[in-house]
Amino acid sequence: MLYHDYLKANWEKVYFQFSKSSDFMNFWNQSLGNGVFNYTIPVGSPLKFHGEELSGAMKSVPVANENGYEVIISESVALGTGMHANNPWLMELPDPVSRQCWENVAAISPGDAQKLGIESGTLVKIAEGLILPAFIQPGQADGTISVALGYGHTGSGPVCNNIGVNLYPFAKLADGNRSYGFVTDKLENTHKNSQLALTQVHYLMEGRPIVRETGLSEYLNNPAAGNEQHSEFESTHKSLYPEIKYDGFHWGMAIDLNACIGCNSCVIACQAENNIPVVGKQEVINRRIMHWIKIDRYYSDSPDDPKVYFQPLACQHCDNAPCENVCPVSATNHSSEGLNQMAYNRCVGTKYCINNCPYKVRRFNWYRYTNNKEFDFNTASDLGKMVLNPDVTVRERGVVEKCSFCVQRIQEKKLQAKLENRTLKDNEIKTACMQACPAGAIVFGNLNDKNSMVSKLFDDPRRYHLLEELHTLPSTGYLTKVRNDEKLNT
Amino acid sequence: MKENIVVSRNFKLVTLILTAIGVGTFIFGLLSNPQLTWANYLVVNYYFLSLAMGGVFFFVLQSISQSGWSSAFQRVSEAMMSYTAFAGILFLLLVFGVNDIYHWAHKEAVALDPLLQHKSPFLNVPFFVGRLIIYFILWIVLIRKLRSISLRGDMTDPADMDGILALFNKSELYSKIFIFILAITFSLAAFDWIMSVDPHWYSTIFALKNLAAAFLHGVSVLTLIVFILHKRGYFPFLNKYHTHDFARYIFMLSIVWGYFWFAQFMIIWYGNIPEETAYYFVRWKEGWKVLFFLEIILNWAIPFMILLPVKASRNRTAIVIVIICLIIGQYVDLYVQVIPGTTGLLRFGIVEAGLFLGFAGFFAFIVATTLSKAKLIPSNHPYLEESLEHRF
Amino acid sequence: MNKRFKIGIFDDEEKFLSSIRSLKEQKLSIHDVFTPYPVHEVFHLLKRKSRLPTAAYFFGLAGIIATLAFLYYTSVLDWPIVYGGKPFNSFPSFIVVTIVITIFTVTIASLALFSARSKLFPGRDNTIFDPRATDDKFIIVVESDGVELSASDTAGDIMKQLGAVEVMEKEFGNVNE
Amino acid sequence: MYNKKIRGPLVEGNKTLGQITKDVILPMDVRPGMWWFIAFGVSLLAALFGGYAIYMTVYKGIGTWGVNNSVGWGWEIVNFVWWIGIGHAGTAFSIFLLILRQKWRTSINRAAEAMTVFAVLSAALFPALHMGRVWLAFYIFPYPNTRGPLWVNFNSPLFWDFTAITAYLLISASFWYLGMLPDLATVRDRTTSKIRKALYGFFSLGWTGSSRHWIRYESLSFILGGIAAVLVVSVHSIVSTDFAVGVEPGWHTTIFPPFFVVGAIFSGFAMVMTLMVLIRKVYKLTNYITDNHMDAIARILIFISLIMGLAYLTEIFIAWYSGNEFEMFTFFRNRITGDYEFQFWGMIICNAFIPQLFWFRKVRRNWIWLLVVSLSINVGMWLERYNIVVTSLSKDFLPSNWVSYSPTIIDIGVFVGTIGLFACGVLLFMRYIPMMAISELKSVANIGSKKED
Repeated sequence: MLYHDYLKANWEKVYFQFSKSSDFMNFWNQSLGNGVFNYTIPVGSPLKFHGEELSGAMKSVPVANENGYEVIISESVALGTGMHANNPWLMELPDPVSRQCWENVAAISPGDAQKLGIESGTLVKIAEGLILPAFIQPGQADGTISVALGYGHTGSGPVCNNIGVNLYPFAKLADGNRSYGFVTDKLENTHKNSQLALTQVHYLMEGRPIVRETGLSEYLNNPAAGNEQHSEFESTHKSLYPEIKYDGFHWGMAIDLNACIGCNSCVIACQAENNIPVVGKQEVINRRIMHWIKIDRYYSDSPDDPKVYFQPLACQHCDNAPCENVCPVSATNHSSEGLNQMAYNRCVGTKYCINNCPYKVRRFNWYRYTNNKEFDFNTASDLGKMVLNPDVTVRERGVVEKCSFCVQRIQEKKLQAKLENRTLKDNEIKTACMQACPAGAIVFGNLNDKNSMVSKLFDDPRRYHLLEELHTLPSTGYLTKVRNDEKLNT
Repeated sequence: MKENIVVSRNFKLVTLILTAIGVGTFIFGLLSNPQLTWANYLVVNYYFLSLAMGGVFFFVLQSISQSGWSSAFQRVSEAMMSYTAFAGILFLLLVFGVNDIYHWAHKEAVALDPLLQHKSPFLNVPFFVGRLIIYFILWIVLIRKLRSISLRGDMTDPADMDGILALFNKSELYSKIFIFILAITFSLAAFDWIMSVDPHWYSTIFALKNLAAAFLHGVSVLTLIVFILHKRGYFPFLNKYHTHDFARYIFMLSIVWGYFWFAQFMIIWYGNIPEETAYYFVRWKEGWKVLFFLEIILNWAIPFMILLPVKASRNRTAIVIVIICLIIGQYVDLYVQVIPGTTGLLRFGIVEAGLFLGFAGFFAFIVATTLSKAKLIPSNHPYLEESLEHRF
Repeated sequence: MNKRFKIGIFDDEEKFLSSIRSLKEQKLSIHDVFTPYPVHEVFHLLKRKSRLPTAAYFFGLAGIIATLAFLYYTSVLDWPIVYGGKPFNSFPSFIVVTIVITIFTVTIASLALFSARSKLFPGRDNTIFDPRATDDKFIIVVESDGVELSASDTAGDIMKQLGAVEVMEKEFGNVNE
Repeated sequence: MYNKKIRGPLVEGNKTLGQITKDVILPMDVRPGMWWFIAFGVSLLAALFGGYAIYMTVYKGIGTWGVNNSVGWGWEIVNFVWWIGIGHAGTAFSIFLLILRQKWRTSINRAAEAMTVFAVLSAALFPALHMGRVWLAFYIFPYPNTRGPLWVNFNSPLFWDFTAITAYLLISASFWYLGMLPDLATVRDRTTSKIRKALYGFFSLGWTGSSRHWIRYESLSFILGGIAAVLVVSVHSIVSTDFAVGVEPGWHTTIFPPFFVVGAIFSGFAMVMTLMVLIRKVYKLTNYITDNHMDAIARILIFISLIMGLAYLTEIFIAWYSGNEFEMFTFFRNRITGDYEFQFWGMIICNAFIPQLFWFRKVRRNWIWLLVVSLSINVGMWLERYNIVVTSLSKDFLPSNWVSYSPTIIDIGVFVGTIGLFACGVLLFMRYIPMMAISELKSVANIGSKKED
């Protein structure tokens, strides 16, 4: 009851003043009932920029000597300061650039790694009491090491306890400022190894036209620049099958690679919406992460100064889906609205569809992830199960699952429109990833409606499909990345 | 038992007239429509080469499996084999037609096409001709070797069992070498001559399919020759068991061919990858579709249906009907493989008919004269006795 | 009802065959012969024929038609589903299934027919005239009941003359044709 | 007409019919030596280990295996294809050699067919086990059901597989059993033990050797033989379509059906050879399984080995010729060189090079060499399936999905278990069933010798 009193007292002190209500208990109960209390903070005088002080602060940052290393302590994209470390979704969310999760690592440059014979996963000693697995990060400057904060909890919950290393003790106070970094003169290879929970192990495109890009001036000259192959493949598409007509809806998704910033919001939104299980570090190491949408990250060839490409990848909902052909029990087939649908109850788990999917976007329930103490994340306890979305089935062990284009949302809005006796509006249905994308990179809609946003994006000369040469006819289109990089044109 | 064949004057006359018609058509065709003529020249030339290769196959397979029943008919396969040398000369003429047949032989086309550039180390005219010459040299040398061993058997003393067996073992050894070399060279040849007509398209089973086709049609023509000779009184010991065995060969090979054909089609149809379907896409348009189905009906469905019951496969008339279907079938098969990638015109006119007749006449002439040059029955073959008194 | 039989036992295939020939010449009816391995000459002499291949041909035909009809019904009429853009009537796929199911049908049906016609099934207890037939002896069985005594004796004599190692007369119950 | 002088006798030692019966039945009558009990014990232990692995798989899930998001099939499918391939030997032996008039097959086909049945049984375990929900395996039956009736997907190679394997198991077992009928009757008529008499009497279905039986028996063998010839080709072709109809590089290739069939016969014959060398050695049956028999199998193996080598070359050549970057990567950078080069070159050496030793007569006549080469072919064929299944999946179209694969102890356990199961089956077969087709041996024992005397 102590904490309850404390919380109440704090609310009375801090928030009650913003409330219109006169009685605190009334305000308290109301806020508790709503679950949220909205208020506006009165804005004071604008903040000023003090350049001199900044350069002073910069000077106080210690500089490493020639053989030493600068250690930068940063917030991780998934966990931030570590406040939400006990959230299994965030714990398993891979870093957008390193594609690694479930612990913090010491990112070092390829040059330094080579010098010291370090490989990704080698345990390195950076300072007294600070031993971390190394991660070779292309693009990292030589002589620098970066490590994420927010790990190494000891009493904060079952998920985050004893995961990774706590970096706060190394963020020392100096001159009243907290210094998120320090200098060390040695990077010691302990010659011990650990396995990193990587969600992607190969980072080059191998010259394949997976993420297509062009430079701005080229794009201005020719909007189809960088995407020449699209028309080429389109012209050679010869099918031996009769064409299938979709009356009514034909759902499609356009992903603008130029807009995507690789933030992973879509991944978490999808996970929350679709009850996707968290599988734990060992299963990530076994390459069995369950995310329905993932953001592939590629580097351009040079590891010293790589360019980074992000590509959100979920089920492409191919109209000629190779996965559908091969399921013996009809568990996956094509809907009349162009969806590649999964009947979980029908699936017996042959995994043939996984193999035959050229995009490898199908996921298999390797173990029972619900009510299983070995996977004590969200769905092993009654409280944890509160995160589940009641509109979406929780999948059984041994069943294949994948992105459904949030079919529950499609059905909901269709039903709503039907009840209201009106046609469905464009953009009325938002898939979870589309809703969460801060950059508006993902657009979902009806391809049969020529005025829908997604149709317009499909008419864009930048549009292409992944692995077009296979004639899988994906319902997901990508838009060529246009770089503001004039060097590309030469 | 008649030991030697005498080729009648009439037969010589007819075949030579047919050959002359062929030559005439060829020259007329070259002047009027070279592309069409060269494409058909390839079809027909390959057609009769495949029959010769079928003869080779029959010979080597019988030696390797030490089959007894067929040894009396060995000379027929030898006669068919001997056509290869002439086919080689006719194939060399093709060099003048490469530009009309093969898209990849055009320098300017290759310059625009990265895929053809990739293939150009293999698909270029000098190497193409070089390979052609190598294939034929290998084939001709081995065929002469086998033939001479076979002829030497006639000279041996019938009582010298060891000598006869030694000869047979030698023949078996060369057969083993030949079948291996044939598998490699004929596969490559099929890629070179037929598959590269559609230079972007590829199929791994293609060579095997054509190999099986050659064997199937070679054996059926061989059977036809045996039956004709029997009718003229040459193979008096030919009984229903021999007939049955020939029929079984045709039956099995037709199934094998159908199997390869279906495997290729089914896998491409199922995968539906444009890179591969482009091939069938063209062959499924309009009139081609008729030929496409005719091909499988003539080469597989009819032989299968007719020869399935044992009774029919001991009945020579039934078998002859099947063989006629197969003779047409092979032409249709090759036509469907070559023409869409060259002229793309679906037609059967003077050029097609004239060339076919010409080659047929020439082939018949060569086979008949070769047959007449040696004893019809290899009298000292170690398994001859098994063959003469063959029982199931 | 018990029946009496004259049984001739041979240890040589040629002698056994010539006995059959001469029994046939004498127009003596042979009940059956038993051999350790199939002797084709016997089938000709006794005019044994099997119509199993014909039956199998029709089983096959029925199998093909039934399978194709079933596939068409399920995939086109009853519950058509689109798989990877393939037509409902995806014939090349059906052919594969048809081949196998037809083979399956023919096998089961032929086995059943064989079992029924030959009266061979688990636990069946057919009359064994002489157990050596499955080892190294060739056996001719001539029915003695219902024929004149002299005929039965002639049969015995012929067999003895032609080299039977043993000729005997025995009585058996429940002999089926 | 068989010419014994040229071709050599099929059965050596001038055996009479009675002696043949005695010789073949002997191992069933005497108590086997210690080696049998030891071998059986070891096999049983292996099978129990497999049982444990299967228990873990079903109890905990496919997660106990080494497979992952990209490589959905691993050891289990490799083993499945391997076993099915071995399971082609018996039928191939009986049928193809019959068609090619190779009379020497008689003394081997029984054991080869027995091997087929046990190998197919071992193989059949895997398609069931690799399902995530094996208890719902009956969904694959196209029967009228309460789910619509929702029928199965007739386009799926797995459905074809299911029908083909069921049919193959049934037919190979009945073909084997049918061949055994007269011999079971022989055992029944010769035994003195009452239990045996009742048991073999029950299983010999009342066989008497009557001419009525023989004629129908021959017709049925003819029908089943013809059917099995088609089936043996179609089963492995269908297994190959599991891969060939997919779009994966290295899988989608038209040569797969015949290539798999030949490979199957290759591994099957090699396994027959392994087994025959051992049986011959242990039971001293050299008069029946003569040196000429082993010689003949060895010659066939060389021949098939060359075909295999040619098929590998064709695949590699077309991979280059196609100019398809995915194909080229799979072949040149993931098989010939790269992470899986060991498996690739192992396959080439074991399948295409080592069998060439059989060109030497000394090798063909030495049982240790025969054993070594035949085992190496079996290893090679296993590696070939590994190459096909794993390398294509591990690095396919999108580099972001590239992963590597390694098996777990459970994967290994299941494999060891099936080997144990197979060995147990073969050992029981050697103990309780006539190892060679007695009636067929009798029919060829004196072939060709009569007329010459």
